[in-house]
Amino acid sequence: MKFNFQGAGIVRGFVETARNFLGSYYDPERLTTVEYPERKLALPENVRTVPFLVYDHDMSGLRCTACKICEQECPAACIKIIKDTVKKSDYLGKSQFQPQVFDIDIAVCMSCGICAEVCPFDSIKMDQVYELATQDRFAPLILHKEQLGKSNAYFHAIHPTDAVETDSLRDEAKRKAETKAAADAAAKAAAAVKPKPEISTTANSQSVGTSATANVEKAVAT
Amino acid sequence: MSTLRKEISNGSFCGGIDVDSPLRHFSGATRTTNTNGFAHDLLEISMGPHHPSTHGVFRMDVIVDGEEIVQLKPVFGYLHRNHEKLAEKNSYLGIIPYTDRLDYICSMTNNWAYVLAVEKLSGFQATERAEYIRVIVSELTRLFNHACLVGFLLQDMGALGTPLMYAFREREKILDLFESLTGSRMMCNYMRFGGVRCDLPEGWLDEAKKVVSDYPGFIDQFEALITGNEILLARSQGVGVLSRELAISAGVTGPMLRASGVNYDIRKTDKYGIYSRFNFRVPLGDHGDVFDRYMIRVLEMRESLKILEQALNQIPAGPIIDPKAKNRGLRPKAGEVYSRIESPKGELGFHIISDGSASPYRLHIRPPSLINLTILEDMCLGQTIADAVIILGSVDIVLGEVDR
Amino acid sequence: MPNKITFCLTVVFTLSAAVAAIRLRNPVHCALSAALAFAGLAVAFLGLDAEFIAFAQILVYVGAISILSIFAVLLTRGTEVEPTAAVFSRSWITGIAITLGTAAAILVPIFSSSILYKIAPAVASAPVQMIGTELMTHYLLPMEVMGLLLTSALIGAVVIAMSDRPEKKDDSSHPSVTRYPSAESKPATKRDLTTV
Amino acid sequence: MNSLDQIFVTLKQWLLSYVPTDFQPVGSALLSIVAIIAVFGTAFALTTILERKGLGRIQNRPGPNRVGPCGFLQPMADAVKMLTKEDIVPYAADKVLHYLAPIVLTVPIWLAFAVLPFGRNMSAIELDASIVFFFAVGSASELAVFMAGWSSHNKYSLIGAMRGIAQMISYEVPLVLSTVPVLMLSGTLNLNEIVNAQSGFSFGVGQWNVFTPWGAAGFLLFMIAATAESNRAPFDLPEGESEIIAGFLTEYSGFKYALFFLGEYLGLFAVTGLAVTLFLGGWNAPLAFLNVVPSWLWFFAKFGALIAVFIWARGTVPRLRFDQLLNFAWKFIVPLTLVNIAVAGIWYFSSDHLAYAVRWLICAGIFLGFYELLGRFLSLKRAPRTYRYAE
Repeated sequence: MKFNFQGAGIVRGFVETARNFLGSYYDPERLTTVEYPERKLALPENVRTVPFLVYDHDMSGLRCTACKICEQECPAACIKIIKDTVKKSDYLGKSQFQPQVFDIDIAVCMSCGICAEVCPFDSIKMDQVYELATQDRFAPLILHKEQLGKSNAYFHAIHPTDAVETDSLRDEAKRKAETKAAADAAAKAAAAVKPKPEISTTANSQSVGTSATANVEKAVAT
Repeated sequence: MSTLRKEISNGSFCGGIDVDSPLRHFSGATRTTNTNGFAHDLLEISMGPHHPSTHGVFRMDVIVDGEEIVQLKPVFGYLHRNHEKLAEKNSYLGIIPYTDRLDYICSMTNNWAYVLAVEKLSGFQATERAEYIRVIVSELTRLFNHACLVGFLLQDMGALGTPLMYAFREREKILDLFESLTGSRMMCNYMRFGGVRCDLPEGWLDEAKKVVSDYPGFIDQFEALITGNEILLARSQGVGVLSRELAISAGVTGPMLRASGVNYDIRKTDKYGIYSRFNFRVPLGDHGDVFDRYMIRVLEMRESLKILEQALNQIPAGPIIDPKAKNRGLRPKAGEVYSRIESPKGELGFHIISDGSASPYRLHIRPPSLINLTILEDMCLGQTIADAVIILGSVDIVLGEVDR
Repeated sequence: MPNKITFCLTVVFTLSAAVAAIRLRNPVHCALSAALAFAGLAVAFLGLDAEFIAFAQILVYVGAISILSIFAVLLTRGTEVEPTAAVFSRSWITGIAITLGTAAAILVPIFSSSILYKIAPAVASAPVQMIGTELMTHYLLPMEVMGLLLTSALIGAVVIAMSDRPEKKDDSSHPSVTRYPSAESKPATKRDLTTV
Repeated sequence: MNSLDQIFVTLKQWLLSYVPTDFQPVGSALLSIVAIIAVFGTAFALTTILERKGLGRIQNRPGPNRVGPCGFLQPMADAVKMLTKEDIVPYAADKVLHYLAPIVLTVPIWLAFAVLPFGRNMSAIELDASIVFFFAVGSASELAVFMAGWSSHNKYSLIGAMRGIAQMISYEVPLVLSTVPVLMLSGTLNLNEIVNAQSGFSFGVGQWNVFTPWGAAGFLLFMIAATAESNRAPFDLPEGESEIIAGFLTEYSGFKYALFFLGEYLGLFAVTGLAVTLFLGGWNAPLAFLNVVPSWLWFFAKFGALIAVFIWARGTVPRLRFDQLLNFAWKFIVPLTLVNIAVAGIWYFSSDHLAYAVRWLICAGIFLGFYELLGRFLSLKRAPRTYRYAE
């Protein structure tokens, strides 16, 4: 089927470009451009751009405990965390610090997602916003806690699989903590007869410890 | 003779310039005599770092006689970003995203080379499924790297972007796969010590199979467009010949070496990962010129497709990461390791020295682009400027990897 | 009247271009001015209704001859003007003598020619067809001789240009191979390569 | 039908009737100039956008489509951008020549349109040797390229300029030689008469030169030479953006660059118009019954089709190397044009002795045989390659 005369290769090239030119009018395979601002592609679930912080209900329910693991692990060192001075009770009833300052310089951030991967509290996750350009290249690109905090519902919307998995893990941890608390209360009631206050603290920290380990494993596995 | 001397010291290449002009030192021209005794001028051209076809910020200091190159000095370092030094401050895990940015076209193979070195250092073993995933993503990377390379090569040859756009069209499909798998199109940051970061999403394998089964159609189309083209043949055959001996002694690896006829593919020689399980061949060229380098890449794409078909069909279920492998806070015992893989551009090696701390004591990268670039002058001597551009294009460099 | 104005303008233009071609210091400028002078001559031919000659003048002189002279200027690398060089050549007396001799050789036959006393025909046009017919019949021999001369000149030029380039060395004797001394001693075998 | 065909001629005569008789020649010339500048200026704007869209379609993308409806106001945006850009002249440049070069390129090209017959009775001036005039004014573009490249005092510019002149001189020879068969068989140098010579119909099909073997071959050779002459891909070496940045245009910006751009496209239009005139029957309809369509519409339809071919080529083939380009001209195209002249002679003298089809086959066979043999001979060094595989 191959004709070999002088210039046959060039002629075949012409045929190929002509096919592509004509094909662009009826074959979507041959006109692959997506005209961006009008048409946006649906993002796959895994897409990651810059990090955000997940909260339950409202900003006061920020999951972050200012443990600074992400700050340490961030390869680009773009996270800055300052612990609050007062502790608040978290969803397990355990009193924890929250960050007073949580800044991410997204001009430095390289969207690697390691912060989300190492976070033991399922607090920092990767966002999917991508229209991040600003006119000033300094101040507006440093995202503060208020801009970073987003609801769990938003997390569910952009990463449904991960969010459902996270929620189930957290629910389980919470149930365990409640059982523990109930057990503790029973123990306390028993201890009221025979008081021994040290046990309750040990039990409590134990429960937090297990949930953290479980979360680390999960983060690595997904 | 005295006027001749004077002109040399003036060093201007043609008229229009005052000898007292402060600009005259910009034009470096020297005068030599050829075998017949005719005096003629040599012209020094600094091609780059801002030049349309130096593939980034690369500079070639070229001295030409007419359009024939008599000397060429590659100058690099304009894109130096300190990756090796940064690694000494980062955790072992935190280095992985930096490896994405070495050869920013093929982040997957970079990941693999680094992860393999750390696994060798700390004795981890990737799980079965993870090994398959690694092979699949690496061969996909090889596919689109070679497609882009031949596209860029033809762009350098002046084909106004058509082959490049066709190559990019296919590359987009693979990048879409990577995006749904890893969350990022180019900076995948996907592999981890003992496995990979996340499992294949639902339906990913089917999409990958579809891409792989459509790919031969693209190669056929591409070859119909350009392979038989008489202009391509005339431009590339016999141009930039790299002899077998020079290639070996200069440490050239990858498709460039194989185009010179040396049977050396680390997938075959080292059998790293699970490459020994796959049935594929290594294409070899005989001439070592630009056309052979072009054809070897086209043929390698077809061989990669074979590997992909086998891997996609054989991939087992199971865990994607060794639960014993520690990623965060890894402190491998003190030691030294060199590990290498066949990246699409050649032998990509990581040399890590650990002192037992959380960061490497020293990390050195053996970038195939850099080593392959060192013999640029040998290939370009006696050729024209237009040839130098396509010879550079056929080397397949990514400046991110050359300068690190 | 308009014809005379056009003629005067053309004369001024052509002559100044010709003077510039001689007097400018940069040879490239001289060559370009010469091209302008040729173009001016073509306009003068047009004023004489000699269309074909005018177009041929542009085609040959502006399109080819001036380009050739530019090539010659660039190849002989005479574009550098030395600031200390005298404006006039020392051999200017000889130059003037040659110029006067040439001018006399042209002017004497013109003034002694009978053409000056002829009355110009009303329509002084030479149709292209006539030129062609004359060239192919009456002036065939001169034309053939000229063609032969040009061809031999062309062949001579090609011969001179061909010997310019030395024979290309084959790749095995490429000098840069020796930069890597191990190249010859180590045959490339698979086993050699697999050792790290 | 006739009124529509002659609408522009009538319009011009009507306008001229208001002009005093003494000034009618000047008025006629001015009207023609205005018409040519308007038509080909618009064609320039349209071609830039259509070329980019066409190339886009070839490359699986839609091309510019943001400015105005379907992107058709893009040329306006480009013009505004070009005109408002800073005009940079290098310090060491020869400022006078740097300034003059775009003018020297653009002005003579406009003259070339004066002799092209755009329709029945529609050529601006009637010259006996109009094709010689056409080539004469076209030759100034070489000087312009040299002036631009040399005066910029940039090494890339100089290389581009030297490439440019060598290329244009080399390809001017086959460009002129490929028109010789047409001139021989038409027996005239007048473009209008050449068109008239192609105005007949045999079996309802136009007697265009391109339908004869020497015409078809001449047309192909002419198109190749025209591509090179107008510095279009794959012969865009003087600009060669992947090798020498932008060649002789490297140091040009703003309005001067726009003028160069305009000049290059006008040069392309001029040779395309000449190709239509010489080989594609000028303003004649291809089929007898299509004569109802106005003649100028036919001219511009053929013109547009040829421009599309140039764009198509630009989207398909890679660039030649400089020595290959010159070898291609002197060792391939020029001999073939000479063979074609001989073929045209055979065609002419065999008309009394042989049947049309036999004559056609013999002439085509001679040309194609030479083509194939010469091509084989020149590509002797290239053997088909095979590749080994290691397991």
